[in-house]
Amino acid sequence: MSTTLFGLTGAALVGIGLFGLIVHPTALRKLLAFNLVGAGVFLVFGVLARRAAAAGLAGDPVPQAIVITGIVVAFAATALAATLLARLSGPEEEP
Amino acid sequence: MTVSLLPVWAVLTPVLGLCALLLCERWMRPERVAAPFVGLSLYLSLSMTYEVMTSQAPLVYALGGWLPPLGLTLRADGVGVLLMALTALVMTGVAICAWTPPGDATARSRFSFWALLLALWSALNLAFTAQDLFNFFVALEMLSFAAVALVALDGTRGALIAALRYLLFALAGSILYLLGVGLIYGRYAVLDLAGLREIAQPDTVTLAALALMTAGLMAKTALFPLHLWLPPAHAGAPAPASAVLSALVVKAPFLIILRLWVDLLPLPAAAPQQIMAGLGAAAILVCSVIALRQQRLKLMIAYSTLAQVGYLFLMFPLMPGPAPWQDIGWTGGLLQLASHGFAKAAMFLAAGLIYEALGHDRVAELGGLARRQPVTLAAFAIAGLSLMGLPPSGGFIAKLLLLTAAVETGAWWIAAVILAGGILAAFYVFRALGHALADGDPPMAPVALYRQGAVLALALCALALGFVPLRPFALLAIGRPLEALEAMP
Amino acid sequence: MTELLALTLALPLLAGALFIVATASTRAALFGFFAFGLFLALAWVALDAVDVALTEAAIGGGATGLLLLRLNGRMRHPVSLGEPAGPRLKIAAGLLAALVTLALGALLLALPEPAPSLAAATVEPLPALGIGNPVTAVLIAYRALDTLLEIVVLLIAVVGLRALGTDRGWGGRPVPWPEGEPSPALVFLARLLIPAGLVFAVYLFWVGADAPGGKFQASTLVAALWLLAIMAGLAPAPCSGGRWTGRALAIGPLAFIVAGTIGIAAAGSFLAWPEPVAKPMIIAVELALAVSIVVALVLLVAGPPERETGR
Amino acid sequence: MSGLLLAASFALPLLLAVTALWPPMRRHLLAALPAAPLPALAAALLAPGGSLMLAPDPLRLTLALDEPGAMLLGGSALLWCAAGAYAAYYLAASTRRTAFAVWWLLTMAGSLGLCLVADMTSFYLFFTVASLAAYGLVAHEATPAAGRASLVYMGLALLGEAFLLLAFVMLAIGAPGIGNPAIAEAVAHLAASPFRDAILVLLVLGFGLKMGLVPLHVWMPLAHPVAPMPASAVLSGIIVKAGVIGLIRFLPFGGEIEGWGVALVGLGLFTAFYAVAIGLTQPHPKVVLAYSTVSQMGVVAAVAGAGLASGSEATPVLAAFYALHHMLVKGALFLGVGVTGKAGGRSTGPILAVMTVMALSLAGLPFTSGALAKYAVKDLFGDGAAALAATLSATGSTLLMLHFLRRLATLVPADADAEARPPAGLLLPFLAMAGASFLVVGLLLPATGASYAAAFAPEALWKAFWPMLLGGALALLLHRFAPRSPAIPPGDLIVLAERGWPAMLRLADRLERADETLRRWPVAGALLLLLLLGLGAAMQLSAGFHIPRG
Repeated sequence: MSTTLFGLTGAALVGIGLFGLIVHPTALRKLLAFNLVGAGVFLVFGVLARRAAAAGLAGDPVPQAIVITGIVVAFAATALAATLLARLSGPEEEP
Repeated sequence: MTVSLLPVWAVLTPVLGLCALLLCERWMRPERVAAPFVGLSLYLSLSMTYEVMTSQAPLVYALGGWLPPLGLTLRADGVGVLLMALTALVMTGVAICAWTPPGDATARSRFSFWALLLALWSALNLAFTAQDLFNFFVALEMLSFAAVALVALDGTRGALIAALRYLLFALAGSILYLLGVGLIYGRYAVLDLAGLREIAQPDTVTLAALALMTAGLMAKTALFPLHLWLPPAHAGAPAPASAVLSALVVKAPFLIILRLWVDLLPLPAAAPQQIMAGLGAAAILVCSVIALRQQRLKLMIAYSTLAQVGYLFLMFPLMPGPAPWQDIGWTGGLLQLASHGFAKAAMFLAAGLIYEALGHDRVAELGGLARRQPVTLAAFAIAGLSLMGLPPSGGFIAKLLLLTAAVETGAWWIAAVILAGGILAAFYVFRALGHALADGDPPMAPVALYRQGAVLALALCALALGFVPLRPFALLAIGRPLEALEAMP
Repeated sequence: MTELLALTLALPLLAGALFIVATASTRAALFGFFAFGLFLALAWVALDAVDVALTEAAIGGGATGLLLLRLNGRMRHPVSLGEPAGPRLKIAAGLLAALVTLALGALLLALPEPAPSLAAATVEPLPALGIGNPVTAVLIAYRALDTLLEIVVLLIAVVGLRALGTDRGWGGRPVPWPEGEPSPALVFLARLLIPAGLVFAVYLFWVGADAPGGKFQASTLVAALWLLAIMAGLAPAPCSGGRWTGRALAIGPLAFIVAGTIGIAAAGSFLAWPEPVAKPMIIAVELALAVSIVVALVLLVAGPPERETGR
Repeated sequence: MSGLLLAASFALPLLLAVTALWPPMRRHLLAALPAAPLPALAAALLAPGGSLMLAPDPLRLTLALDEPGAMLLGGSALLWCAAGAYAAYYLAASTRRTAFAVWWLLTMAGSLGLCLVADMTSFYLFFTVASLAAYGLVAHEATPAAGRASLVYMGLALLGEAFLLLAFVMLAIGAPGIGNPAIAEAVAHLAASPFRDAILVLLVLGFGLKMGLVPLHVWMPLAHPVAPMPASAVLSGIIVKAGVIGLIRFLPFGGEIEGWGVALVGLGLFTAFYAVAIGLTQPHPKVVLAYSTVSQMGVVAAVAGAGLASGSEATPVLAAFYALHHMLVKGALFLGVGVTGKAGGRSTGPILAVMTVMALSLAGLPFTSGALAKYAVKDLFGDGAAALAATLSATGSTLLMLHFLRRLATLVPADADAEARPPAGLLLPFLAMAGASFLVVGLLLPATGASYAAAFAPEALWKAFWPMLLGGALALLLHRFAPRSPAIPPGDLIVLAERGWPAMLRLADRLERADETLRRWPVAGALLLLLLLGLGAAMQLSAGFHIPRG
C-alpha cells in the first residue's frame, strides 16, 4: 500500500514536472521542472524495485542501480544546461 | 551467431581516443591525437561489416560473461553493421574535411570538436549494437550531450539558444523513454530485447511502455511536429558537426524505434503504424515546402533533413509480413536511412566549404560558385540527386522500394506522398543549384582540394548505394529474428 | 504505520513539486527544490533503497541544487525560450499532463502481482565477486558497461561544458564563488567539516562493497567537500585544461577498460572479474573511477573556465 | 565490340561533362561538343542488333539496339553533332558557356542512352537525365522569361517523372521475378496486370507530357523559344522524342487493347489540330515552331494509337521513322531561324528557299522527308474518319508553316548590306541538317516496308499534295478575310493555371506560419504529450485493452 502511494506520487511528479516543462517561459524553471519529472520517473523505478523484493533483499537491485546511473546522467544534463544558461545570461562575449 | 569482441572495441575505441585527447591536450594538436583512433574505428567498423557479410551471422558479445537478463550484450547484426559502416565512412569524411580548421578556429573549438566527434562515434556504435533498453538510454544521453555541445561550439547567441532548446527537448524525450523502460522492467524484469521477444505480450502495460518510448524517441529524432529544435541547431552548428548531426545523430533514435517495433513486439498492422506514417507524410510535405523557402543554405538543408526523416517513418505500415525484415519496405526504409546519411553529410560539408569560401551561405548569392569550386558543387549536386530520389542513387532505389511496397500493400496515399516529396525536393535542390550556376565573381577564399574531394567521395557513396539490387537486401535480414543468448560458447 | 510514514513523505513531495512549479519567484523555487530533494532522499530510505537515497541526497538534491542556486546567482537576466504560453495552451498542457499522470497511475496499478524480479539472480554470484552489496554488484559487474559509459557521459559533459566556455578562459579556472572574500564563518565551517567529511567518505567508499554506500556516494561527498573548500578559499578550483585534471578525468575509464582487458585473459571475458582477485581489482577500479567522478563533479558544478591560467 | 560502341554512345558525353571539374579542360569543352555524339553515330550505323549487359543479374542493366532505336539514335546523334557545332560558334562568347556545355552533354548522354536501353531502371535513369539536364538549357539565358519557362518546365517534367515512376513500379510488380525487369518482359505482362488501366493512363500522362499532348503541352511554347538557338533545336528535335521512345517501348502493340488505341488516336489528332489553331495566332517564329512540334507529336501519338488499335507489330518502326523525319527537319528549322537572323543581301533568297522547303516538308511536301514519313504511316490509320483526319493534319501543318514563313521573313535584317552573309559556323550545320533530312529519311524508307516505286508513284504524290493545296487555299482565304487573330499568350492554358500561383504562394506562407507556431516551445511540448497519449490510445485500441496477469 505504501509502495503504491509512492508510485502514485511518482506519477503525479511526472505530470507536474511535464506541465512546468511545457508552460514555464524561462529556461531555469524548465530545468527545475525537468528535474521534477526525473525525480518522478526515478521514484517509479524505486517502487518497481520495492515491489520486486525477493531473495531476502528489500528491493530488486537492478532498478536501483539503474536509478543511480540515471541520477548521475540527469545531473550531467543539468550541469550542461546550466552552463548554456550562464553563457546566455552573461554579457556578450567578444570572440 | 559469432562471438566477437569487435562490437565492444567499436564502442570503446573512440572512448580511448577521448581519454587520449584529455591526456595529450597540452602538448599535441587534437587532430593528430584523434587521427589514429579515427583510423582504428574505421577499420573496426569495416571489418565488422566484412565479418557479418561473410559469415552471414551477427557478431555477439556478452560483457563479463554475464548473460541477459542480468548482464548486457552487444550484438552487431546486418542492420547494425550497415549503420556502423555508414557512421565510419561519414565520420572519416568529416574528419578529413575538418583536418585543416577554418581560420577563426580556436584552441577551444578545435579540441572540443575532435573530442565530441569521438564521443559521438562511441555513442552511435553503442546505439547500433546495444541490446538492452537501458543501454540504449545511456547511448542516447551520450549522443545528446555531445551533440548539444557541438551545436553550441561557435558560441554565438543563436547557437547557444539552439543548443539549449535542443538539450531541453531531448531531455524531455529521454525521460519519457526512461519511463517506458521502467514500465517494461516492472512488467517483465527483463530489458534485453531478445529476452523480451520471447515473453512480451501485447497487453496494456507493454503497449503503454512502447508508446512512451516511441514518443520520447520521436522527440529525439525530430519527427514533425516535434521538430522545433532541429532547424536552428543543425543550421547553427559548424558545418562538419552539422553533417554528423543530420546524417547520423537523428538516425540513432529512429533505429531504436524501429527495433522496438520490429524486434521487441511484432504488432499486427494497425492504427499506430498509420499514425507514424501519417506524421512522416506531414513531415515530408510541410518541411519540403519550408525548405524551398529558406534564404540560407544550411537552413534549407536542415529542413530537408526533417523531410527525409519523414520518409523513414513511412516504412512502418509498409512491412506487414510476419517477418518484416523480409519485406521490401524494410530494405527500402533502411536504404533511405543510409543513403540520406551519405547525401546529407556531403551536402552539409559542401555547404560548409561554400561558407568558408564565400563568407556566407545565402542561397540567392551563390553565383560564380560553379566556376570557382566545381568539385564542391558537383558533390552538392550528386547528394541532391539522392535526396530527390533520382537515379542513379541510393535515394532512388530506396524510393523505388518504398513505392513498390506502398503499391503492393495498397497504401496509395503513401505512394502519392513519396512522389510529391521527390518533386518538392527537386525544387529546393535545383533552386540552390540554379543560383550556384549563375554568373558572378565574388571574392572567394581558397579551399583545399582534398577537402572538396572528401565531400565528393561521400556524395559518391550515396550514388553507389544506387547499385544495390532491387530486392530485399539479404544483409539487412542477418540476425533477425532475435535469438536469446543461451550461453557464452 | 508505514502508510502513515509514506503519506508524511508523499504529501510534502507533492506540495513541494507544486510549489516549485507554481511559485513566481525562481529563488523560492530553488529553495523549494532543496527541500524537495531532502524529502525525496527520505522517500528512498522509506523504499528501502539506501544506496539510491545517498545518491539522491548527494547528487539529485545536493549537487543539482547547489549548481542551480549558483547559476541563479550569476544570471543577470532570465533566459527565455520563446514567448510564454497563453491561457488556452496552459489549460491544454495541464489537461494533457493530468492525463499522463492518470494513465501512469493506472498502469502502475495494473502491473502484475507478484512482480517479476531479478533480485535472486543478483544475489547468487555475489560470493564469487567477493562483494556483499548487490547494487554494487549490478553496477560493477553485471551491468558494468553501463557504469563505464556513465563515467564517459560525465566525461562528455565535462568536455561539453568546457566547449561552452569562452575562448579567453580556455584551459583556465572557473570564476571564483562567491566573488569576493569568503566569510570567516564559512572558512571555519569548512575547516571543521572537511576532515570529518573525508573520513566519512572513505568509510562510505569502503563499505560500499558490502553495505549501502560506494564510489558514487563517496565521490560526491568528496566533491562537495572540495566545493566547500573552494567557496571558503581554502583550495583552488581545478584548472580545466590542467595536466592533472586531464589525467584524473581519464584514469577512471582507462582503469576500467584495462581491468576489462585483463578480464579477457584471466576470466575469459571482457569486463569479467577473475575470481581470486575480484575484490581487490574491483576496489582498485572503483578508486580510479572515484577520482574521475570527483574531478568531473567539481568541474561540472564549478562551471566552465572563464579565468585565464596563472591568475 | 558493338556492345562497347553502345556503351560509348552515352559514356563519352558523360566523361566530357565530368572533365568540367578540371579547370584546364573547361576552356575547350564547348569546342568539343560536336565530337561528343560521334560514338553514337557510329553505333547507329554499325551496331544495330548489338547488345551489352552492363551489370549482371540482380541489376540487369542492359543495352540493346533494335531498329527503331537505331533510327532515333542515329538521327539524334546527327542533330546533336550539327547543333553542337552551331553552339560552339553561337555561344563562344557567352560567360556561361561551360555551364551550358555541361548541361548540353548531360542532356545528350540521357537522350542518346534512352535509345538503347532495354531494362526499366536504365530507361528511367536516362529519361530522367535527359529531361532534368534540359532544364539547364531552358534556363540558360537567365532572363525572367527563361526563369518562368524553366520553372514550368521543371515542374511538369518532375510531374511526368512521378507518373512514370509509379507506372513503372506497378508494371514491375506484375513482371516475373523481382528487381529490374527488361522492358519487353514487363510489357508482355501488362495486359494481364491488375493495374492495367492505371498503368496505361500513367504512361500516356508521363510520355504525353514529354511529347506535349494537349493539355500537357503548355511548357513547350514557353521553353523552346527561350533557349539559345541550338538548344531550341535539340529540345524540339530530340528531347520531345523521349516521349516517343517511351510510347514505342512501353505500349503493348499487338495486344488486345483496342479502346486505348482509339483514345490515343483521338488525343493525338486533337493535339495536332489544336496546336495548329493556337500556333496561327503566334507572332514569334520560334513559338510557331514550338506549336508545330506539339502538332507533329500529336500525329506521332496518333500513329502509336492507331498501331495499338490495329495490333500492328510494325508500329514502333513506323513511329520512329516519322519521329526521325521530324527530328531532322525541326532541327534544321530552328537552326535556320538563327541563320535567317544573320542573313542579308544576296544570301537571303537561298536561305529562305531552303527554309521554305524544310517548313513545307513538315506538311508533307512531295519528294521531301515529310512526304515519305506520311506515306509510311498512312496505312496504319485504315480508311475511316481517323485516316481523313490524319490526312487533313497536313492541311493544318501547311497553314501553320506558311504562317511561320511569313513571320520568319520579318527576321531578316532590313539594313544589312548586300555582302552580308551568315557566318559559316552557323550556316554549315544548318545546311547539313537540311541535307541530312533528305538523305537519311530517304535511305531508310525501305526499313518501313515501303518501296520507292510506290512512294513516288503519281497517285501517292497527289495524295500528299492535295491537302497542301487545300492548306494553301485556306491560308489565302484566312489572309484575305479573317479578322485579326486573337492574342493568345504562348503556352495558352498555362496562363489559366498560373492564376492559381498566388494561391499556392499563400498556402506556402500559411505553412510557414504554421511551422513557426508548431516550433514554439509550449506548443511543441503539448504536442509531444498529445502524441504520446494518442499513440498510446491507438495502440491500446488496436490491441484491445488487456490487463497483464503475472
